[in-house]
Amino acid sequence: MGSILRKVAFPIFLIGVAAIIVIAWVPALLYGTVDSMRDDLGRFYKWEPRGEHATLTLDNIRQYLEGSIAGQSAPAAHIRFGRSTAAACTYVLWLLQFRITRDVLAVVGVVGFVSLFAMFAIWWERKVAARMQSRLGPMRVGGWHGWAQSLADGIKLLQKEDIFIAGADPVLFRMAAYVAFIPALGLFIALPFSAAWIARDLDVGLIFILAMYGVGVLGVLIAGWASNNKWSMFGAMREACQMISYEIPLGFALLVPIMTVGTLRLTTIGDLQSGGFQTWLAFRNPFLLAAALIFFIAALASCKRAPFDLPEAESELVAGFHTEYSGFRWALFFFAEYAEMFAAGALAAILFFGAWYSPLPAAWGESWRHGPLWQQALHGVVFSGPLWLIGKGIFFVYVQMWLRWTLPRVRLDQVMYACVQVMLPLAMLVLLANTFWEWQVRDRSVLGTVANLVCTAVGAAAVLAIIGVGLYGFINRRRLVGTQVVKHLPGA
Amino acid sequence: MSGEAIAFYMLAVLAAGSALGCVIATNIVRMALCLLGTLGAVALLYFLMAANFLGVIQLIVYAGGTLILIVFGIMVTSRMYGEKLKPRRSEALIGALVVLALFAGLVAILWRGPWVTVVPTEQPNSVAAIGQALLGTYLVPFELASVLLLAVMIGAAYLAQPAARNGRGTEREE
Amino acid sequence: MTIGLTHYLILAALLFCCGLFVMTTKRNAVGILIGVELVLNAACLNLVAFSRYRVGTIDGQIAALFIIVLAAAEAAVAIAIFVNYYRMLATIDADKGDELRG
Amino acid sequence: MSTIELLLITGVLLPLASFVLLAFVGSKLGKPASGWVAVLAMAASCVLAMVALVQWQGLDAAGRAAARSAPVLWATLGGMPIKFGVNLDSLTLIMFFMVTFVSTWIFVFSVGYMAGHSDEIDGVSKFHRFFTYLSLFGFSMLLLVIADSLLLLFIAWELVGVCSYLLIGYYFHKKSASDAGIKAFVTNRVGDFGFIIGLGMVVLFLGDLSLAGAAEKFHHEFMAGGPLFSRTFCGLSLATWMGMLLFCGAIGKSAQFPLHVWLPDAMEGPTPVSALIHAATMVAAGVYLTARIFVLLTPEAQQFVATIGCITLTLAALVAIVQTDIKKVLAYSTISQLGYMMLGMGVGAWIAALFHLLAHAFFKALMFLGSGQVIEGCHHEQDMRKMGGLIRKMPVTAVTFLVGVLAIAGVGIPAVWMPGHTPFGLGGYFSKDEILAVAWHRVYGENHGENEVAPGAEIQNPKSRIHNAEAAALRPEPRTLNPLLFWIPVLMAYVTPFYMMRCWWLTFMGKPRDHHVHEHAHESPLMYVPLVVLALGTFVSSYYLFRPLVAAAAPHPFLTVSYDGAAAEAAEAHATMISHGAHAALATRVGLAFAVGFVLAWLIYRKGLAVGEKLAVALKPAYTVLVHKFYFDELYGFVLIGGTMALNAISYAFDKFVVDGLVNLSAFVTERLSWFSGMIVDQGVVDGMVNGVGRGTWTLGGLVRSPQVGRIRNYILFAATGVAVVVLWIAFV
Repeated sequence: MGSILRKVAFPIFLIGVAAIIVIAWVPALLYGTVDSMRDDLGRFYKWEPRGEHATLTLDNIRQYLEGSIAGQSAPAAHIRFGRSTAAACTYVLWLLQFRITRDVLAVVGVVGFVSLFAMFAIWWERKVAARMQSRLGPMRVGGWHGWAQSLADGIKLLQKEDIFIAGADPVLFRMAAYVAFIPALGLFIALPFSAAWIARDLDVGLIFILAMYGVGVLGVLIAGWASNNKWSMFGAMREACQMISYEIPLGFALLVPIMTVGTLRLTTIGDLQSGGFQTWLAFRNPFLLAAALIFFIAALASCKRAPFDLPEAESELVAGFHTEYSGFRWALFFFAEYAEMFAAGALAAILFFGAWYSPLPAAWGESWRHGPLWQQALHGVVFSGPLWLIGKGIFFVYVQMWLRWTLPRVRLDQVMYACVQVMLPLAMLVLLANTFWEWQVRDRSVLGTVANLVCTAVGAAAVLAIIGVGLYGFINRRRLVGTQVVKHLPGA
Repeated sequence: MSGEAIAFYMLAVLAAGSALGCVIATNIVRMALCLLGTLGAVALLYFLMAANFLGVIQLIVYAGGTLILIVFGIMVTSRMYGEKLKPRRSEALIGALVVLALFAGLVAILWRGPWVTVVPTEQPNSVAAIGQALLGTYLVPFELASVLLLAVMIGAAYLAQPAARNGRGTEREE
Repeated sequence: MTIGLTHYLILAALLFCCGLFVMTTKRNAVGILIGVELVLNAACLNLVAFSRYRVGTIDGQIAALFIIVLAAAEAAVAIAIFVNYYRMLATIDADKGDELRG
Repeated sequence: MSTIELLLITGVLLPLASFVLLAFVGSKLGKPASGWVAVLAMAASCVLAMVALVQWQGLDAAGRAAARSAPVLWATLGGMPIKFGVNLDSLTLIMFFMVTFVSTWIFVFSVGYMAGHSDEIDGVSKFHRFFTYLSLFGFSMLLLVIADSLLLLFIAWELVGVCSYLLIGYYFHKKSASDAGIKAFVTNRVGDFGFIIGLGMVVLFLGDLSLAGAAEKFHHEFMAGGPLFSRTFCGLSLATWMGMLLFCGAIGKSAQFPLHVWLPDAMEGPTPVSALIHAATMVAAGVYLTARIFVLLTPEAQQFVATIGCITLTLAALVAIVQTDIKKVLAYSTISQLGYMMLGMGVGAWIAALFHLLAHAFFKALMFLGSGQVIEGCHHEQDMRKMGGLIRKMPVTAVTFLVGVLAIAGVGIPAVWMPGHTPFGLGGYFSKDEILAVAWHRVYGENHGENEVAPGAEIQNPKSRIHNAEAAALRPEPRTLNPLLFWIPVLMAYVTPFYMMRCWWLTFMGKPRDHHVHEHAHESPLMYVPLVVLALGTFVSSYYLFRPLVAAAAPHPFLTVSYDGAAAEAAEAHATMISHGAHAALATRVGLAFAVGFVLAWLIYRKGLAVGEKLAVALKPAYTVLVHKFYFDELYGFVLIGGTMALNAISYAFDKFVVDGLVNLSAFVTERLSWFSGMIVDQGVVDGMVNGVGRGTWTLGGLVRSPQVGRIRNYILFAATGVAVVVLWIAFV
């Protein structure tokens, strides 16, 4: 049994990932179908859609699909439906035209993504930690590299006793976990996974996300207070200090790309970077690169990740604000943390590192975008799409983990010093300098081009260096992993 | 009932409920939590009124800044099992009477008045419009606000520092 | 009936009255501050509602923006004062500060 | 943005960068390094200024016009656009160069000067702080120079005021120093108050804060006879008032009568600060401002300026005679020279006044640094009575100081004795005498006809021709000036050499009067290098370098099209003509002033202090008045502080007698009335009622009083009750 499982574990993992992607993709395709159906119906049948409120009837849809099958009208979103699928799809399409349906789907998607991602990230964090310490980490549950470890842990946590402290404030203790978790989910309302993959394309999306980060602190604060535990309280106070302070350099660092592009709408910011690697905002001028760095450090502090993990410093405060929590509520805090980590990484990618675009110019793949289904899928993989954003986000999450297991924790006064005396002046200076740069140095000017090229080269070198180091590590993994565990490596 | 109405009533119930929670709660941190509910609901109401920027600012400044400051203040000054600070019953009664009378009066006025209203129009780019207004028509208040914030920063830092350094002397108490 | 100005105004009036009541009955100084925030929120809501349904410009939003900024400033100073108050009187009970002398 | 503008802006931003750097990491850079950072920034600015100046000299009129770019819109205030830009003309460039050059060398001097000071407070050196402030000052002053709008100018104006305050009070642990800082600041506020009102009038009547725009609007207003000219207040037109109010700022900053009291006290600051800010640059900013708003001054306002200048120069020169503190002498001489500049502005000697400003900057900075060297060398002894004979210990200082004295005294060889009327002399000779020459021209000069009256009259520009008539109507003509405004400055031109020579002689010549001071006296190279450079500068800063540049910037009255080119050439030709002609006439009157003054000083002080003291006894009343600086401090103390007290007393008396009296009277009447009614109405019934009411009131009062004990919540409740009543009233009644 065990040997069989070990053999099929990797395929199961892969199939699972692929299935998730497909499951997410199908509704998106159907969305597109409904939207283009509206347009087409308007065009072919002199049917005037009255803005957003125009509803398609079932008959409309049926008629349209049949027309599409008969080749009378242009195929919607290049999907050709068979006769049997068309009948089934009619109802789905009818439902999908309503905003509320889409919202429900978006919420389901976001919750699903966050929980899946948190599970993945916890597993991965353990693997990263282990490898940094020349261990293997979870290897058994699920077979291939213990991929189901988090799933098992989750099930365990769900059935664990929800311990409630006698001296705690009953309402606040219970509420705190939700107050921490809901904003972390709320982040994803405005976070675009690609130009179309977004629950609400707010014109103030960026600050909305920032605001959600801010509100999330309250949960931690209340958790610390309600636990009626000195260490929890200290953790909460530290969190409040740190969070409020680091929001300022964070905001300043965000102002730099905002001033450069002149919008707060994240989809617009992303679309401005569609022209390939050298158009990514971080490589536009040196100050944006510096701003990206400041943003990342400040975001690290905002997510209370090491080396800024003072609120939960396990060696000083036991576990800080979540000392007294157990079971599902405890898991909620972790879900929130990993969601915020991903959002920070994704935000860094959107603002500075090409959003959902690949390093290739998106214009090259323009014909694929409107081609048949397989070309669209290929376009999503090669040029732009949510997979790119998630990939970049995961990369930045990985960097956060890497830092956590590399750097020692800093003291609180050092944290505050770094914020007020170093990051803040630096961020202000960068903002000022970028303002002058954007004001005086034109994009097409010699200086602008040179700066762009230099920054691009630096970025490319960094990427290549990371890839190179990774490859080196992979090739030499038997030598690097340590003598005790080498025989447990897969394939040994 | 339109979607807007449903949203409004839900948010209104949330806002009013949280506000009433503030009134009823005796625990000060619970009051703060209720305030969070009101603030959030009002922010969403701003979204409903197409004042996106304001809603976000409400969230970031009020919920993310002011409220945390308040909770912070509570943590410094209150104990969970300290004395319960309750008003005298007569005080509460008088207060309730006055406030109810006020509410009744306000509702009566509001209900009666036929408000001359305009059809709401969506600003194409409200963030830009607000920016223009802040740095144009409202430049002077804007600058005054920044000066005020500076003064507040200095004042708060001065007020909150340890008492020994308040005076001009260099001796340290505590 | 469509949602109009009156709805918002009545909601704001309710928030205002709640805030006022909180201000009058809570003995914890921070509680009074919370009441003030409620009242200010009600005022902001009114301003935005008027600016949307009555005037049709963004001026009300700007005023609300200023209120939010000032409220933040006011809270910062108030908390600083409360901390000092607590340091002096070892309580946060607003009624204890009735001596009217330093 | 043209290259020259870019150079200037970079030059302005360099000290700012230095300021920011020092403000953040100054304490880490430590003692000499932070000073050198400031020096480096300023020196770089100076180099940029030189490059800009050279480029500018190479341009013709058209090129100069092209180098000026349109100002940038900064904000729109109530419909009025606020634009900032660089006011690019010769005056800006030469001022910029002067400020950066003098500053650079004073910064160098400061590194040496401050290094010898124990400047630790609570164990932290504040050496870097000095250079932080100096850098900020450099930035503000340069911003002031390049400002093209009154608003930007005002901002820079206030910034230099702040720097001055910070630097005067640099030794803030010394009570006198911090008091002096506050005094300077508050006195300047008085002047700036007028300035702000003037700015308000500019906004109100002209609606444009840019210098050029305001001048143009002013002209239109004059042509149209708008409210600015048609309305009067106290017999003077509003335009005159506007000019006078704007000039108030200059009165404060340039330490003119009656706001001159702060400058002598400002000598509490470190000596380099006195040299840079309170002699060479900042105080001269008042003159610069007057030069910039010159086109907004009506003849009456100019008369006002000239009068103020004349009073100032007289008072200061007389007080300087009796001062014994070396820095105070220099301070009063500064005030006196600033008075000359203002006089020059007032009588229309625009070029001469600015020329004097530039020349003065060099030699006064030189003398202040020399005094700093002396003070430093003598271990912080500032009393000249304890010095003497220092020339043997400090030869370089003594000689360079003498150069400054000669320059301020106006040593030169009058042109009449030179072949071809080619004058030769030190800076002060040309500049001060030119001011006097123009004044002479205004008092006794020949009227050459309408077209030759004002500077820049023979202008080729057709547009200006049109305006000549109005210009003449508004410009003062010859033989219109009060002769006193010529003769008093001439008299004081005799006094100047006297007190300067007195100062030099007492310090450097004669026998050492205090051996303790004398023995330890020494010079340090870091400090005398700047002295030598500035002394050379004083030689060079003469007629041939500065004057043409200043003259090139001369404004034609109400002609804003071009500050350069034809207008300037004509203006210069005219001014030169006046000055040549007048010099001949003045040579006999003023030319030998320096000789008379020097000889007199030498006669009195060659044997030390004895003769001087005898004279002081002989002229006791005059001496007392002078030593007490004309009792200005006492007067202000009496008028302002006493006045406030008197106002208090009056208010108190009014309150006590009139208000209380009325209250008492009404009470008395009421009492009588009630007594009367009480006698008539049945006592029992009334008693019962009254007692009932009284008791009720008592109870009610108790009820009302009980919450009135400082409980904030109850106050809120009362307010809420009031609001509720009003709302209910509106709702249901």
